[in-house]
Amino acid sequence: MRIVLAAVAVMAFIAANGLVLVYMERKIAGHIQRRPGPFEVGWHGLLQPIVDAGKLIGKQLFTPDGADGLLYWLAPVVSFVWVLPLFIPIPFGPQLTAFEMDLGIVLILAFSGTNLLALCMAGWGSNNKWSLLGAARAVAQSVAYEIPLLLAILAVAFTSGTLDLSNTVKLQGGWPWQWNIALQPLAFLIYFICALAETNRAPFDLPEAESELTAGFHTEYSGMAFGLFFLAEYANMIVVCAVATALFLGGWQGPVFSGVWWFLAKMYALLFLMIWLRWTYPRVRFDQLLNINWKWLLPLSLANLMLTALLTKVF
Amino acid sequence: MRKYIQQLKDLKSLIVGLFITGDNLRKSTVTVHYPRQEVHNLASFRGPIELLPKPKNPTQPRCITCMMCVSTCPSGCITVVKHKAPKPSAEEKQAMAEAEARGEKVAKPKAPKTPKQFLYDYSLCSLCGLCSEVCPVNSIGFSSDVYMVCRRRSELKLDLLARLKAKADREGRTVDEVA
Amino acid sequence: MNDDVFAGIPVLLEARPDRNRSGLLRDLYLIPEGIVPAVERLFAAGYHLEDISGLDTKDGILVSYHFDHFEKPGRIALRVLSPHDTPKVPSIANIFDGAQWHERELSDFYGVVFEGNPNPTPLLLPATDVTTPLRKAEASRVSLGDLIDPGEIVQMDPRFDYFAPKDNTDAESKEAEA
Amino acid sequence: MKHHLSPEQISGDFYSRRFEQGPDEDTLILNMGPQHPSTHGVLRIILALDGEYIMRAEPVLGYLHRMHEAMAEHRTYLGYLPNMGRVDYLHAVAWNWAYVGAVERLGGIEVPRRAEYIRVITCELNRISSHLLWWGAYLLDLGAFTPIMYAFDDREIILDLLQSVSGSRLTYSFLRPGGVAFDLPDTFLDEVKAFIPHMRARLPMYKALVTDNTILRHRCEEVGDLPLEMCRRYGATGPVVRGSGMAYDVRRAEPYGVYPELEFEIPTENSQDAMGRYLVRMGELEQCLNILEQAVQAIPEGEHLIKGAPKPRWKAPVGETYFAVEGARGKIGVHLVSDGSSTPYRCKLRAPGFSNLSLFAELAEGTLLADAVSILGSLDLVIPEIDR
Repeated sequence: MRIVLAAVAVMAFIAANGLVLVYMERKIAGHIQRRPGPFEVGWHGLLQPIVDAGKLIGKQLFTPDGADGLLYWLAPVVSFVWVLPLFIPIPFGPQLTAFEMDLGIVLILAFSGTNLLALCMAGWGSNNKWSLLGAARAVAQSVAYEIPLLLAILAVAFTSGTLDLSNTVKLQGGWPWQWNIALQPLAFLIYFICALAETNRAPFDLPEAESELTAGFHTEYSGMAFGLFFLAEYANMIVVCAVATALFLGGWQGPVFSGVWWFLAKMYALLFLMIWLRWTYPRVRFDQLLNINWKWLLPLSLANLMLTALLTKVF
Repeated sequence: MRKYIQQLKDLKSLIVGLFITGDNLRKSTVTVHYPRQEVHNLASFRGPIELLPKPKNPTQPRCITCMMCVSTCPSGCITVVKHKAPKPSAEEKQAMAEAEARGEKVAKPKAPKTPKQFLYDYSLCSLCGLCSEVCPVNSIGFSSDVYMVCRRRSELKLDLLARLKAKADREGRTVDEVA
Repeated sequence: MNDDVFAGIPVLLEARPDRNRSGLLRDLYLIPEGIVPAVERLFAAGYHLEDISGLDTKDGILVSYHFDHFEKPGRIALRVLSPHDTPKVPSIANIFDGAQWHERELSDFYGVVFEGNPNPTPLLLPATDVTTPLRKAEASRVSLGDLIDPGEIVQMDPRFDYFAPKDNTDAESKEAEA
Repeated sequence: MKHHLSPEQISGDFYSRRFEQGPDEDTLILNMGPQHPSTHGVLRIILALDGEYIMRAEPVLGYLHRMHEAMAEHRTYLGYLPNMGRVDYLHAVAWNWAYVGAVERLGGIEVPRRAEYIRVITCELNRISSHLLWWGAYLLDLGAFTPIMYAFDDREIILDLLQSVSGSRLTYSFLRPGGVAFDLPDTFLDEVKAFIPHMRARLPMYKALVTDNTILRHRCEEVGDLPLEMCRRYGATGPVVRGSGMAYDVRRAEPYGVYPELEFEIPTENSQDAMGRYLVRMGELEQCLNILEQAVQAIPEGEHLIKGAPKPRWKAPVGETYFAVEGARGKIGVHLVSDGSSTPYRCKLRAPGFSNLSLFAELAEGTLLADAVSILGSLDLVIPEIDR
């Protein structure tokens, strides 16, 4: 019963936040570029994302010539459906967790890798060379960045001694210096960079780099099939920011009073940062992307982990 | 090793970039919000050509149908139709014949110099302004109409005489008023 | 300094046109076989190719190569006259790689065949298009001597008599025009 | 997987026949364009890829070919002027100038000094606007979305200025043999004087946001290594050759107009890569402002169009001429031949982008797909100019 309720709640949460994020992204992009962004539909364009969604739903679904129908249509569904379990262990508030589990972090790490499969299927199934190149990039990028991401999280798990997200939050205090980010600033940095790469956000948006690969893996998708990829990307963004909030930023705990609002505020602050980064930087090149990972992030996260292990053993 | 330190130092530029975009995020927008605001410099825009009226009659163009503009236009977008000379009535013909018989010089009725039709195909025009430069009576000018829209190409074939009249009507100017 | 550049290359006509009017420093008319060695000399002398222009005249299709120098500016024009029915000119694309496209463009527009062009595909016109849009109708062609004022003629091959002084009436009428 | 495509369709069209499948089955033949976001219009490049490495590239042109050169032979000398703004819509004034200059050279027409200064001012303003658009579009190619909006913010001021002179915002055709069609409006010079410090104040922001950005530097440095010798083989000019260390600028090499009276430097970079070409253009923005500053001070009073300037039926004297100007992309040349009638006998247009693009095939070989995009952007291509 709780699972069903949770699934419905998570779906609603993703949809609602997707709409908010679309609006937020476009408004922030607009104002960074000294223009108002969406303005015409509703007050200050507030209804724009709903209209966008309506447009996407209304569009024709189109299968390209020579596409592998099964893979092609399964890909967006897989991409979206496998985001849902990621929300299960996230502690939005003291009581507001879909399903408390001891190994919540492991669940998230396990399922976050599957999004890659969807991109792969989309790239191969589209029978489009751009899509294929995008998928190839996505695989290399995701596999590479998963490792430092994992090591960064592991460092936090060492310090707090638990893989349960709720417990991790409870072990932190309300004030910023009591958060894990104060203990593990490097891990947070590595985690955040890896999170950008894992969610294919600029400056690491190579799988869908539109000036190089037209639109990467979703070149051929139209209508709601594209919409699902889109929604999954935003859902993934929410997940990585929520996990970062729980692991590093004290979760629902905040100064003076605690609660779900603190969680959402911190999560949206991180989302804002992600959007801000996207509208500031150029895109890195593919070999540079991998160099950043193998030459910087991986050694740093390993060193950080070793140091953490040593310190936890000593103290 | 120095290379790596340099790469770390270069990361500062990323922070600087964030501050610049953040600064712009804070500032007000610079775009002109079209239906609510308009740009201020429409007057200097040289849009589709228009006929300029005679100083005393806002519905009549200064045009003397010399056809200079028609022959000059590089894309052939102007068509001017002249008035035909009025046919003399039977009595006039008789009078003319009599006069000719008397050996007098007969002045045949002349066509009015004003154009009968002045057609302009805006879809072909490249707004070079040569027509307005060659016009001996300065009858062609540029309108500053930036908001012209149309649904099909045929709507861009404009009757400039009608537009001149419409403009005079719109501005409420009549012959009497000017006189 | 340039005097040695073309030494030994058969030149049909060499002229020094009025630079202020024509924009050219030197002007050489070559036989088709002479173009490759001449361009090789220019390449060695540090020139770059500006463009290759065509001109349809009564006497044939005139292919003009314009060269300029980055450090010692002064435009040199090399020209080859080619008959209308079988316009063939040796390609210089193996010396100046940039010439490949210019030659392909000229093949499109005039139907000139550049022998030895590594990729003689139509460049700007569709592959199926066989028209040569810049060739003029027989009647509207003008002879070379009536189009180009060679300026001071340095040397001239007697076979190449397009710019040879004509009868006086022609010159007089030109003066009257001026 | 089902294939409804016939073998002919799979093997591609006429232009890709040189890319037929060889013994190496891993080679991916990719059509980049004619509808691709970073080919700036309708350029098509056939690529043979090994992974993401480009083994061979071949540009296919002609998707925007309008045969401007044939149009010249059917229009009067003045009637051909509006075509010039359409050849390269980003630096229309320079193309106007190249053509008008050729006609003036042919006809021996004097130009009043005020008109020469008006030409310099508008041409340099137009050059700034062209470089700003290139800058924004190049960063779009590299994945940064915001700079183009800042560039357009400044470009808008220039367009307003040029509109107040010429009445149009993009395809200016207000130069005339013997001067310019319209005199400057009264407030124009003051507005230019106000614009110069504004633009100067913006340049450091551009530098901090983009030029110094380490991601951009990594995308441009050591990408598209273009030795000077190769520039020469392909006839590259403009910022491309200056980015390879050669201070070649038609304004100095073959002075025209009043440029000999104006002081400016020719920015060059010795790095010979995409960053070099980038920095040359950024340096040129500053130099354009320097020229503008001098020109608005030095502009004399007087007539803007010489008396007896060619009328539409004007007949050019017999002869041929070649006139070159420095456009934003390089040397613009007009080769004009007259048979004494009122229409040009032949008008050959030398587009700088044509030569600059021709070296792309060699330059892109062995680079990554992403580098090819960076190289393509650094050449600053305007396809209508290349196809004409």
